[in-house]
Amino acid sequence: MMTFVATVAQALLLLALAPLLTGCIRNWKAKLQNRRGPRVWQPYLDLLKFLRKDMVISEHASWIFSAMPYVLFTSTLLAGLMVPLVTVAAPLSLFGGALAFVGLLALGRFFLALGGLDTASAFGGMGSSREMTLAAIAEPALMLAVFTVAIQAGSTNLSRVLQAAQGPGWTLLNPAYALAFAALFIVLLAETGRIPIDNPATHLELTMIHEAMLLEYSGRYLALIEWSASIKQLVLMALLANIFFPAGIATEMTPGRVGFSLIVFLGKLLVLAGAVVLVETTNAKLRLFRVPDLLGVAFILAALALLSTFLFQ
Amino acid sequence: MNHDLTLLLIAPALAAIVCLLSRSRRAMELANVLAFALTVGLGLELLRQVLLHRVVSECGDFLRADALSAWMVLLVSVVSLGSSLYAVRYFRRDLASGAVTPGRIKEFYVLNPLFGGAMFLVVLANNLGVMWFALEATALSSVLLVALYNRKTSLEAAWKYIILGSLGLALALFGTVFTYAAAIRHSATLPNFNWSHLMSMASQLDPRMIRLAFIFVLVGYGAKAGLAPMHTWLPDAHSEAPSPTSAMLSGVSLKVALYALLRFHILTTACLGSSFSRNLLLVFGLGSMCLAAPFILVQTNLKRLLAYSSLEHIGLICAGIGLNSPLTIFGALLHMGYHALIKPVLFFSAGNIHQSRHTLQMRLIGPGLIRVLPLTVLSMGLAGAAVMGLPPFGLFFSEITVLTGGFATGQTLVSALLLAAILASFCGILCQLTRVLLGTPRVEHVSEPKMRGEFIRPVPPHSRGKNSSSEQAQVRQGKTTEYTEYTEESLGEGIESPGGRVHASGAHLADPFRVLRVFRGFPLPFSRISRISWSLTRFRSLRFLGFGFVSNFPFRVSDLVKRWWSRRHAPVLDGLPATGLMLAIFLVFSVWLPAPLLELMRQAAGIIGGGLR
Amino acid sequence: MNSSPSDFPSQLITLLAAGMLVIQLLMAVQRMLLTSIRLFALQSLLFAAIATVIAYCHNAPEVYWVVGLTLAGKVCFLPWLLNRQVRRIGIVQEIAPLLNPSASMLLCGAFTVVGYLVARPFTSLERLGNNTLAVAIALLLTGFFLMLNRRKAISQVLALLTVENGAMLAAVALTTYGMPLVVEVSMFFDILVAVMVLGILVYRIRESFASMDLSELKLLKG
Amino acid sequence: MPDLLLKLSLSAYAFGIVAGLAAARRDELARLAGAGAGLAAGTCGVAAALSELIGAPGKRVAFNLWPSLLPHLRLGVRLDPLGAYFLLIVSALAIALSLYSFGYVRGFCGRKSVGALAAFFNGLLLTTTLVFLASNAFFFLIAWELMALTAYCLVSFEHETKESRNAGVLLFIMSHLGTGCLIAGFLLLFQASGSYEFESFRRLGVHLSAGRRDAAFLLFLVGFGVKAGIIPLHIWLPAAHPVAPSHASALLSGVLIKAGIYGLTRVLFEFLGTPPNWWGVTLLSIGTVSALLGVLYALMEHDLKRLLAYHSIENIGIILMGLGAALMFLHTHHPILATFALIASLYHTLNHAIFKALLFLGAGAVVHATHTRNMEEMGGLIKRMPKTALCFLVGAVAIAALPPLNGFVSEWLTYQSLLLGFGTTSSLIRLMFPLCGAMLALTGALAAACFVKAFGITFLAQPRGEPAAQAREASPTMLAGMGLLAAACIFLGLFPSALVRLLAPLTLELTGQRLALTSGSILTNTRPLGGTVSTLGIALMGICLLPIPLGLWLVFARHSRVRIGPTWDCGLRGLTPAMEYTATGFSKPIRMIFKALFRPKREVQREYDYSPYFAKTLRFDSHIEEPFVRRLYRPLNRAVLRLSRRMRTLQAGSIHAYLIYIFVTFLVLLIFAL
Repeated sequence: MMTFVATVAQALLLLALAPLLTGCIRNWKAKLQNRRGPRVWQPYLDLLKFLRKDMVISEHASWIFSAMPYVLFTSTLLAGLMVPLVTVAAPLSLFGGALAFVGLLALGRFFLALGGLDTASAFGGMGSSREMTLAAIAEPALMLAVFTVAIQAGSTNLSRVLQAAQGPGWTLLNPAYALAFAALFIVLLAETGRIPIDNPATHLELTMIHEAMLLEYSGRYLALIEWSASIKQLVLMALLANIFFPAGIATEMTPGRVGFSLIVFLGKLLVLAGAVVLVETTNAKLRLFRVPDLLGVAFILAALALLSTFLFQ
Repeated sequence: MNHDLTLLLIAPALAAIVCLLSRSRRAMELANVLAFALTVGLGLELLRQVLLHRVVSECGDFLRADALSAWMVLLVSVVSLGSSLYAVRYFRRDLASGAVTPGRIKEFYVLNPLFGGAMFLVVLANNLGVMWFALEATALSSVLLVALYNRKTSLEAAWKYIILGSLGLALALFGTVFTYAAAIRHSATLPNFNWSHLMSMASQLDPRMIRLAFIFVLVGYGAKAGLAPMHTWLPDAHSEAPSPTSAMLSGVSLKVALYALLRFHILTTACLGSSFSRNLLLVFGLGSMCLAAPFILVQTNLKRLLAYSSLEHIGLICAGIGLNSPLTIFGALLHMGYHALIKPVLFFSAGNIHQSRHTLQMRLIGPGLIRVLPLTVLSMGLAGAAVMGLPPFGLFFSEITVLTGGFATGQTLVSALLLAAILASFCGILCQLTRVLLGTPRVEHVSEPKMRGEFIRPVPPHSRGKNSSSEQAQVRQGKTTEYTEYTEESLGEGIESPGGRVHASGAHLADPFRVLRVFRGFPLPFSRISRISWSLTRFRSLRFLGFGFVSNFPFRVSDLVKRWWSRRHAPVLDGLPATGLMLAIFLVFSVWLPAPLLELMRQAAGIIGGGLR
Repeated sequence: MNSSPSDFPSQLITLLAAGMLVIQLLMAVQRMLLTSIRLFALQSLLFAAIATVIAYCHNAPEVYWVVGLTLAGKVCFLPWLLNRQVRRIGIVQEIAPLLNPSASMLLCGAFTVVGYLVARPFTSLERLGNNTLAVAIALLLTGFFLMLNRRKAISQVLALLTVENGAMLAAVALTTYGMPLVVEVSMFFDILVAVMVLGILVYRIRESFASMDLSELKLLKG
Repeated sequence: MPDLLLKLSLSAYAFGIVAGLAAARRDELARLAGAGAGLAAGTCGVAAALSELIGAPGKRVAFNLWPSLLPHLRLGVRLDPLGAYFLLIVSALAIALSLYSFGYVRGFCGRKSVGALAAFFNGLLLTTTLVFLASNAFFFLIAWELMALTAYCLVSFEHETKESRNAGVLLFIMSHLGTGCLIAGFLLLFQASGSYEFESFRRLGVHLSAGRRDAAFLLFLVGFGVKAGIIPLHIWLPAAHPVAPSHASALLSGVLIKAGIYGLTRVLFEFLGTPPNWWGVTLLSIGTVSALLGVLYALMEHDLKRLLAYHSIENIGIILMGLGAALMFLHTHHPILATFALIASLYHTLNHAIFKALLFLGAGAVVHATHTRNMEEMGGLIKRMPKTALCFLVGAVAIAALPPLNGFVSEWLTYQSLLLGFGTTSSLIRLMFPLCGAMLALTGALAAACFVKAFGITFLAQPRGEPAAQAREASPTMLAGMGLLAAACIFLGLFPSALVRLLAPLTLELTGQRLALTSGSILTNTRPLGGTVSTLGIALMGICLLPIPLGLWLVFARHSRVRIGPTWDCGLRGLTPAMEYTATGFSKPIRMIFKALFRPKREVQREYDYSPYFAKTLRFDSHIEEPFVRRLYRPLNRAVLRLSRRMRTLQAGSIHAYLIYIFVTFLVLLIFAL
């Protein structure tokens, strides 16, 4: 029962919080660029608008096209349920740890890319191609960073990792963690389609990655896709925030602890969002074939993190 | 009193005399086949007796058979029977196509049993001098067989064969003399030159003399057995001889020479201890195997390819004996048997291919032979797989046995080399055969020439003309040089496809009796059928003249008969029965080795291995 | 019944054997085919003489068989046969060796030395004459060389026959009485048939190739 | 009981061979006989395997197939857990493939001999089964060679094309060289044990000297590695697998290469004893390299079946990673971890067999319908072959290791075993584990990319060619075969506990451990709470979450309408298939990123009238040659041929030369040997 409640609660939290985070980032970014920018809750309104709109579906599309938003949405949400947000115990942590998390995100991406290819448009194919490529080269860095953490904790189960982090052995200044964090941060940028890897705001065809795949989507499908993109961003940020800065997270399920933890969690998210915004405003988008270099850096960082666990143990 | 061994020698000799005197080709064929069938029976009887008494001797120990001899007798008789069976149809076709004259065929039928008989004498003679004589006799009787076609190339091959072979035999004669000298040292009187006697006094022989003798014999008989680097005549002779003779040469003649070498090896080992002669055998065996592989890989002539494969196998047998453990010797003997059975199949198939394609150049035969001669390709493929050493064919078992023996006695490195050489030639044969047998033919050639339908049916003259003109047109176009070359050759011989069938049947049209002659040798019912159908086809030729109604009824019947026959026997190609027979024997023995044979081989291995188990 | 090397028959045998070797060397430098055939006949005659000496001195009547066969076969019949063949085919008489005479002479000398070296350990085993075995091996080696050095088919046959002579000499030298009779007879028979078969081949080759030059027999390669 | 079932199964295959050959002239009959025999045999085989794996450990099934031919040869068959597991794989595939073949071989009717195909196919199944069942090395080698022979027959079945002839020869030669190594390896063992029986080889490693043991390991690694298709011994695999008829390709990729895995497992875990560390390291490295390079080369392919063949290399790599890790654990005396890694690799073995077979069958159906293997000429097939597409999609998701299907489960196990390995040793070697894990992640992600490409280009968008536009759905039996395999993918994904339980007797035999890795539907690694996953949970939860988006639809979008419109074409006059993204285009970024590895050769030809910007025609040709072929095999091949040709001049035709050979030999012998 408790699990059920926790699951529903976390799902609601994810659904509710994700657009807000997106809104914040957009708003702050505009502010940093001396624009007024959209309101923070603009994404909610966008979603509502999309949900209500009519849809235009390409004549070449097959059922893959229609199934994709649902698969993407569900798998992202599922992944989100495996990550501890405000309590150490994530609702579905027994159903899968970091590996299942990565796998579920990959499942969503797989269908996203298929959806991009389905409409016979050159842009969709281009987007799919690039998305899969970048995801592929981001993957080793992601995994290596996850492994570093998992090896320290002795488990790939994220709740278990956090529990281990509550113990006395954990230090903020562990060089392994710092390096792994840096690596994961770069991966976060790549996975969420942020500058310098992808520009979420562009609609210039030849530079698009994520957006190119969505070009043929409209109406409620688009809403689901956008929403799941937000959720993914939230979940990844939560992962970063909670694993590397586990302070303040609730270890018991008392309302007080949970409430406190929620506030700390929001704070951590906002700080991370700020970091993302800073990176976005201070950098220009990389050429596509420069991106592997950046992700390579991430991989090296993760490998160094691993090496340092070996050196400093 | 038994006259088994004597009969073994008399039967082929008698056959040769009959052939010499007879004028009927059918009688000659029959004499050959019967003689060798008789020897097979005698061989089996010999097997029984040897298993009973271990040693059978006759004519006052002049002829002596132990397990090793009995094993060789069996091989020689079976292979000779196979090739004399094959020869029947082979030469009929050759005759029909004009490749040989009746005189030459007679030559074959006279010399072939002599060849076989001489081999029997080699393996049965107790006296080493007589053994030498018999080997010389095998060389002399087979050299004219090699030259049978009287082409430039076959004459050349025969010359090389006889010169190198005789030279080898001259060396072997020295060796034989030395052996005798080694024996004479301790006896005041003329000693007995029988092998069995020498063996009994092996420890008293002069070791240095025996050593010298073995070197002479090794080079001498080694040349006859085709051990590298004395093997150079082998690919020439094997590729130029008519296929039945190639089969005999490759299947047994090499092994018979090796047998002679083995007798000396046994003697030397008994006299000197094991390492001297076995090491030499090992070196030469390995050398032959290693030398064969590259030649196989880049060979262009089908029969030469087979010859080099024989070189490889004889090397393996030799090396197996050189490894000198009970298991390797047993394996080598087994290998001898399997190789003797399978090589004829390959040469028979090659003969079929040669007769229908009129070339042995593999790039002209292939690719896509499977479309043209499916059954021949089947037998060739199966035999090829066997000769490559694939299971479930026997050669795999014998090879593994040899290797196992080698490893078991700790001769790891040498055995590994052996294995590598086997692998190398496998690659070569596989590449070559695939290239030839599979694929799509470049030009559609004759289909598998069936005996009846094709030869009997007359072709209207106008279609004849058309065919040949189209053929000429093809020649003129001549897309690739290879193709042009091929057709020109075929034109030159005047019996070649695509018009080949037409040419042949045209000739028959002109000379119906010739056709009858072609079929004369068949078992009675069939020849009658062919005769009947010939007479009916003459009616059909009337139909071309506008008298269709006359022949309408009888023709239905003849067609029915023909159709029935062709359904039952259509795949029966010339020479295929013998090929199939040999293949069947091989396959049966591959999956089932009767206990007496095993026992025989074990005994023979015991003889070679001396004191070994 | 070892004869001491110094007694007369032995010396005679040694002399005759040396004669055989000399004839062999002469054949090596001989340019004319018919002369070569005659030289061969002479060599065989010398061999027959050796056999006669043995038969006479050692009281071995069965060796007369060898003498008879040699005389009939090698001294008379085979030279006649070859002679006839040469005339019938009309071969050019010139042998045209591959190496020039002085070089081949030198090489033959070397081979003779090799023969002596090889035979040295076995001198004690010889029953007749001095170094007859060495002569036999030298005959073999030079015969071998003769085969190598000749372009003409018939001259190769001749060389082969001299090698056989060497073998006979070895047999006689090492065993006193030669090989058992059955072996001797079959050897003789073999050689006879061999030469006949070779003759047939030579004839056919001559017909097909329009020459007797063996260096033209190079169709089969690889 | 398993005794009888096994005999039934073997005789059914044999019947299939005989019937196929007997009915060579009657296509329909041969089709029926071949498929029926395979089906029956597969069913019996599955039953036999299951009864061995589940049933109480009683007497082992062991009998002689044929009375002994030679004294030292016994054609013995024995069913032990390891053999039973692989028997399960081959039999399970036999069922699906036979079903499929019934519909599939219709395409050969009248064109090729269906009877021969049926015979070869059943022959391959039979020989593969015998490989897994052989109880001594001699029989094993026989079955092994026969397997190669039948595989050759199948690969060269359409021997009219040069491609398939060459592929057959390459397959056979490589395989035979491997067999040579195996023969040598087994003979080394034979030297120590004096018998060919596998029973006598057990734990033989302790009796061997270190050098011999290492030599044996290397020989077996090469011998089995060739069959398994490890890099760099893999070159035959992408050549041979695509050209065979598709159900045969499925068998080749699904089972045949697993024979290599079977052999390695048998030899390494049963015979050679506690391994030195470098064995495991070698295996792990080879596995990683094979996995990575396999998938990279797969990405560059636009021949659908070749692509799948390269993926086989990748998956073999993944399997080998598990095996290598297990060996390293054995070295450090962690039998439980070794068992875990072994389970991971064996699980993946079965999984790969199933989804690769499924994918090959799907590809076969596509090729059957479109008459081309080139993906660039396909497209839009999902509308014409919806069921095939669905099955292919299941296979694609499974092979891309996406949850909740079976590929994910076994890769999860592999990851876990690699992670667990980190703690087993304190030397620098342990860094290998996570690094290999990262490479595995890269492999997995690239595989996902590759299957997006494979599925997307083949099935989605508009047809790129006329045949694709005219394609028709596969026949019911073909669909049934694929459906079975797709169901198996889902089952093995959702219920890993079933298989893990099956593996228990096997691991008990090989490592002496029996692991219960599951509690309920949750799969855990060896440590309590060290890592857990429940694919069933994920799937159920996913279904539970599905109401959310659907509910959103119901709440907000009930009244919205759906219009069908053209795809946006930048305002041009209409979209043509030529504007679609191609397979080559799709993989271009990866080709660029890994340029150093691929060294692509490109050739662009353009024709233009007056300005280079307005090209009239453009021809772009890009191809990739594997470095192993270019650097290793081709030079080697050339060198061998050159040497052979040079050797050939020895046989110069001159009789004088021949005389000299003899003379020199003779003199040398006289002088040296006397």
